[in-house]
Amino acid sequence: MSNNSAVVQGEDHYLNHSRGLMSWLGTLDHKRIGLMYLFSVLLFFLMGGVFALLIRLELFKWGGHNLVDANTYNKFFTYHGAIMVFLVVIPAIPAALGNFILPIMLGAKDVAFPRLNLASYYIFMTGALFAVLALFLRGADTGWTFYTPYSIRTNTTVLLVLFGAFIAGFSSILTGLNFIVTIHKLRAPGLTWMRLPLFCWALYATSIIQVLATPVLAITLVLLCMERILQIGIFDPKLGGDPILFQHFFWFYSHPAVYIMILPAMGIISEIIPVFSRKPIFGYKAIAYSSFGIALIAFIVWGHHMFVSGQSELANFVFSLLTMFVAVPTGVKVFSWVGTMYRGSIHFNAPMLYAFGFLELFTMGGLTGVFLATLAIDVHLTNTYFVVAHFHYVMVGGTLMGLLAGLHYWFPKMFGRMYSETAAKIGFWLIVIGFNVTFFPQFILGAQGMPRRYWSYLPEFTFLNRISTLGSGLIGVGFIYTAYYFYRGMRSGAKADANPWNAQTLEWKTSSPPPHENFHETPVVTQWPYEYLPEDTSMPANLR
Amino acid sequence: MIQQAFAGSVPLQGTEVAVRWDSLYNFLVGLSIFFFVLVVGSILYFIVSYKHDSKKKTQYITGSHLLEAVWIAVPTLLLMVIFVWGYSVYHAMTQAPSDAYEIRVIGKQWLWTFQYDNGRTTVGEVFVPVNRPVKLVMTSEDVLHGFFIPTFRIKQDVVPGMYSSIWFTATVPGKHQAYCTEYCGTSHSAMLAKVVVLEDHQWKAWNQNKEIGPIPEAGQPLPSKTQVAGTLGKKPLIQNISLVEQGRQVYQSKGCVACHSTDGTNKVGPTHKGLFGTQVELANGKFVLADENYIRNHIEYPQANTVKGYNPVMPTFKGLLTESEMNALIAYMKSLK
Amino acid sequence: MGSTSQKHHHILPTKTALTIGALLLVLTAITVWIAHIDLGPFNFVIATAVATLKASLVALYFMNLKYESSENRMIFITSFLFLAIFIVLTATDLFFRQEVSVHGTFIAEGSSQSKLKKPWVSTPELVAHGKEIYAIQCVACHGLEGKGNGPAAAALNPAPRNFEAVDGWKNGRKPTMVFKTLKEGLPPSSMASYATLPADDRWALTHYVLSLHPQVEVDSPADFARVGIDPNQESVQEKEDPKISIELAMSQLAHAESGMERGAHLYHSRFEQVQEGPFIGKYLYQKHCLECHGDHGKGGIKVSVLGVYPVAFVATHPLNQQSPSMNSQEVFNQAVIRGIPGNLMPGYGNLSSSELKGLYQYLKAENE
Amino acid sequence: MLQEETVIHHHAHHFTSANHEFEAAKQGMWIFLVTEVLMFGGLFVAYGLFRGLYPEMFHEAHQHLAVHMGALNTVVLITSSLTMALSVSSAQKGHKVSSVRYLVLTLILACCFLGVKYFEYSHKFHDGLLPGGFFTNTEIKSPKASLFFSLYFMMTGLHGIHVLIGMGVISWILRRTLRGEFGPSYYTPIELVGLYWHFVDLVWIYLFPLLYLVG
Repeated sequence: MSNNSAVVQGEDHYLNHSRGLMSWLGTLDHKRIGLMYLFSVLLFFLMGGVFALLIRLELFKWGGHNLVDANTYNKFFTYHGAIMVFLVVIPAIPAALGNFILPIMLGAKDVAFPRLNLASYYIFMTGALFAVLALFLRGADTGWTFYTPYSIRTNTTVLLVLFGAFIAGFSSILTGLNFIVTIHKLRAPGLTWMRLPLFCWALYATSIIQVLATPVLAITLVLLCMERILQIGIFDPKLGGDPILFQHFFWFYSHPAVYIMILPAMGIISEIIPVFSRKPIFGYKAIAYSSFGIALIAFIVWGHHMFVSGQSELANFVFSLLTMFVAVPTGVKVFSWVGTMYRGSIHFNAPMLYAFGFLELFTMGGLTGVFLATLAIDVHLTNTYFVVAHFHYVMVGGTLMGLLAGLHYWFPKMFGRMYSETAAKIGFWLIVIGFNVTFFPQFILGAQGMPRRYWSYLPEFTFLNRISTLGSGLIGVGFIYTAYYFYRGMRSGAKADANPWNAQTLEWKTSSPPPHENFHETPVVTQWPYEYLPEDTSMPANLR
Repeated sequence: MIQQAFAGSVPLQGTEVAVRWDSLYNFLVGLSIFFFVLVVGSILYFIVSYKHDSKKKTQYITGSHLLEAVWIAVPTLLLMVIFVWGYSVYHAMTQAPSDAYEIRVIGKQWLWTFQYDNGRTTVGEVFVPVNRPVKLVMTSEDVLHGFFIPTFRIKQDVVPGMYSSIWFTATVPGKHQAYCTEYCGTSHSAMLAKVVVLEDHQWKAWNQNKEIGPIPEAGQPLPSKTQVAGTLGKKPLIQNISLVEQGRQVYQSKGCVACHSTDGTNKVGPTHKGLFGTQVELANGKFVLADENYIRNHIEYPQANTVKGYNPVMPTFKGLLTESEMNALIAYMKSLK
Repeated sequence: MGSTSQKHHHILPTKTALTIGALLLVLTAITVWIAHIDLGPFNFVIATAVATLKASLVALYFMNLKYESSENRMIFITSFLFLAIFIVLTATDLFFRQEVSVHGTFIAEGSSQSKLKKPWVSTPELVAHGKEIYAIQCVACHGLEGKGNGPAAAALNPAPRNFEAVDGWKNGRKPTMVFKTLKEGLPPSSMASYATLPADDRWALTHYVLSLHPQVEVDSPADFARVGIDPNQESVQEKEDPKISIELAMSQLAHAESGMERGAHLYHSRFEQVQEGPFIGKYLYQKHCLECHGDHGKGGIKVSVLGVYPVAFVATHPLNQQSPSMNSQEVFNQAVIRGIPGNLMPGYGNLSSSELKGLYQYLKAENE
Repeated sequence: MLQEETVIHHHAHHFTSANHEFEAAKQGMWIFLVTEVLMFGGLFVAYGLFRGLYPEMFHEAHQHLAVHMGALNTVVLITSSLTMALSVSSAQKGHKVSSVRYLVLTLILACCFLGVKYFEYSHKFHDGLLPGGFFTNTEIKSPKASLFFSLYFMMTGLHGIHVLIGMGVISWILRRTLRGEFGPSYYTPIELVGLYWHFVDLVWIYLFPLLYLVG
């Protein structure tokens, strides 16, 4: 291990560089901030997950009244949605993994504005605090979409949740701003644009969306708060406003937000597949540019959420047409990943397994997306369980698989120890099988016409709902098991090498875990990060 | 039950547009299966063929412009075909013929009200003629709702302050299920309706306020007497069943279940279990005996009879229930011990 | 470290700054000046163009964008690009929504056929009946004496007709033409269609407003032909235009809480009320009327709701002895059941006759 | 003018030079302005759409705004933008005294702006020209005029909040200038605050014709 030779075990690294609670809470080190994000996000994931299980339990039997009453159920799905979207999937990869990895990948000592970085963490937590506070008051029952006029009329504490989401939005903006400047200004010598790892490209595209779209969410939420406080009436038909305009405002942010969630995951997959196939990435430029293609198209397709909302037929025509083009850059990525495996030397470590999981689930999510982009088909399927299944395949199958792949991939770098490979495989199968059992039946339920956000359903839907509930239990077990073996790995896993996967991006050129300033000497880059030569097929982690 | 769950992943075809919809849907399903097998199949093939072997070398490939051009061009072409096809079906769904029979629909938390040209009004059930274009002109009194008939493959949000419309030509007589598909609060999942497609003679009779006899669920034969007793209350009014059973069906179809329960739990309104014969405290502090007169009076003048502890949100059903429906309903509520 | 490396940075010369500042002030003066000249839609174009020019000056010189790196310039311009996407794509919805219209003989059915014999001939009874209806339906705009100076007239352009003048009647002063005006309204003016009134009432109104000026005009056979009336027949078979506006239909619907059967049953509820008059009257008043007419029918409350959409304000009528709609039970019933089009008074067609009686009695008792 | 003493500024460890740090900070500020454009942009979009839908209403409602007040505020804000620009260039040249003078002038002008706004707002309150549900004015005949005033208060209100924030950061910069922290070698904060203040001016340049001069 030539890279590792300089680092003596037990040497100073970012985890033991300084000690005590305050050294974490007041840290400016992007790695520590990344970890704080990670654990906060996982905490919120647990909360969102509990709500998901409660929802599924309520739906175990038809007719309602299985666990809770309708009002409580409505709060459950609102909380599940709002927590998962605003507090989990949006920050999960950029703010947690991205914060940790991006500067190291660029060969920088930190992000461009470390103080701002810490501030955005606390802004995020403040937003989360407000949203969670509402839980202990009267909750919120609007669904995470806050559609007017219901969100104006309901007497639940929507205001607090709106305020929380508004604040958390600023955290997202500031992270994006920080990343863009970091990528522009802090690349190591020799790291030209065309040598940038694809994860950085993905984060770059993501940051652009965060910076351009999130302010619109901010103003939308402010206007909605003002509807409730000052009755401004812009979205309230009683006062002459237009409730459909609210949907435009909301989806102008929330559709691009879907790509805030998925693009970084795609970046992670683009990193993992060449490493574990021991082959250069197929079509580097195409993948890099397609990230930008997706980011751009993200902004011109929001109306496909509103095909039956009462918007004009012209708008439906335009948005359906534009939406079709999302599939093109997405297809380019998927085909390029598959192409990368061709004539490779494939290692089956957990990160690669999760990358396969991603490909399977995301392909299904993507293909069913074409159904929903097609005007006539969407009329029947929208607002049914088909949509629920579709976006879970994309968000869980995409973002969460990407997050888990990335966590396994960078686990040795973050904590300097390995997790148990066998345990990871068991966890993988639990989660993937559980996921398919939970959500595949929902496609059929949706096609049969079961609407979403239903507390009670008609008896003919019982069987598939039961299967779905059972599957959700399996996912739950899978995640608890994963948390367990991660914890074991952090406490007592085998010591990790600096570069256990024999990968070529810059984060593997420093010790595991990295020192406080990431590199002892500023690295100089001389080649692109996917230079896997034909004989370079072995992987230290698999040689033990 | 399993059979029921998988017997066709889409509901029966209740309109002509549903037939067109299904062919496009099936095309998409086929296409998706093809691409899914292509992607996952090649992954599996590569996994098996190129599993790590320390003796084998990899091949240094960084891309192929030809392949990239192919997998940009082919999906783009296919997507354009899908778009044009999808739009043409959609266009057929939205452009109502000018001679369509019009019905006014009002959504309100959590009831559907339908008004007809002949002056009749129905709640929870909309009566339409078979094989004749029908246009629903819809608005909402409070928040967003969505009107969705799966068997017709149509759906449209109902927006307060503006009017939206959908149309259909039903081809299958019988009762079709309709749902509210835009989240509207507490009893969103109970905001159901039945689309009753009538044969010509039934339609004529219904228009003249005459009895039209039992109507089966769409695509199913009329249930026999014994079946009725064992099923779940989604069956039509049948004259030769008991008054209580009729009342139970009224209770379901007129939307009482949206706010009231029969199992002792209080929802938006109080439960009706064991209500009959008890003293009820009203919001104005008065106590009244829950007898036949009170029930009738409450249904017709709910605002004056709001029960203490509940909000005065119940709409009046005055004029929406026939005398026989009212009697059946009272009989049913008496039976809820 | 801490070098003087910022010296490459462009520094705005004081002279340039002052020039730009002066230019901005001049441009401000120009916009204000141009706004006072009416150029139609070009006012907006010029105002926005000048604003953009000013904004560009601020951005280029004060914000130094002219000497900024192309990276930063692109970043700033991108924001406007995405704003343009936002507004253009949203506009494809808001400005292109389909209009929904409704056909059918909804509401008007059953009330449109005249039962009078030769209704185009004025009789004292008709004029008297017309006066009653006029007091409810027309005074708001045309005024008590028909001078076109009612309380709502000030806001209307063109001003409401002065029935005491002979000239300028849009459809002329022949009975059939006035009847036609009542039926169809005079779009785009504020004169609404009163097709929802029974045809007899419209004939009565016709004769009443014509009686306000002594000059009499008589219909020629051509006039009759134009409205499809055969003057040799005893009664009129009016050809009903089957179209009414969806707004009217829907607002009527929205107010009909129970959806009582309409049309032929407009006047007679099938369900007779068992409760006693004053009690139900008070209850109904509190439920339906209190919000707009205030305690004891004293009126004068500003109301801002018509249907669900437009916001406008009207002070409500007092419901006391002077109120024309309180003249008799019949007049009262008509006003309550139909509402008063053009005013904000919605119709309450679902009230039964005993409920109406109760309501009327209650109001009478309150004002004694 | 006196040349102030050169200030030594140490740049953060992850930058290679002070200029590197300055360029990064400035780019960060530009990106922040982008988010501001889009945030205000939401309101401008709502304005554009409602104006397109109800042109007569906008025309009638805007007559109840005081054009002379709006024009006065435009002049005030443009002048303050000029003084801000002069303050920044003075700081860059190292002229501390004139930089301070211009900053104080900018602050005074900002106060004037808010003062004028205060009179405008209280006049609107008095006339019942309030947003949405609180609208009680009876002079305006067009329906939905409350929407115009909702937009008016939202847009000028959000802008007013930005002016307040701007006054806060200008005071902060003033304090640091007085302490002699800026000079030709380090003036990043004052330049960034300058950018922010010009942006606030820029928003008003559009608000004025859109709200007060509806054609």
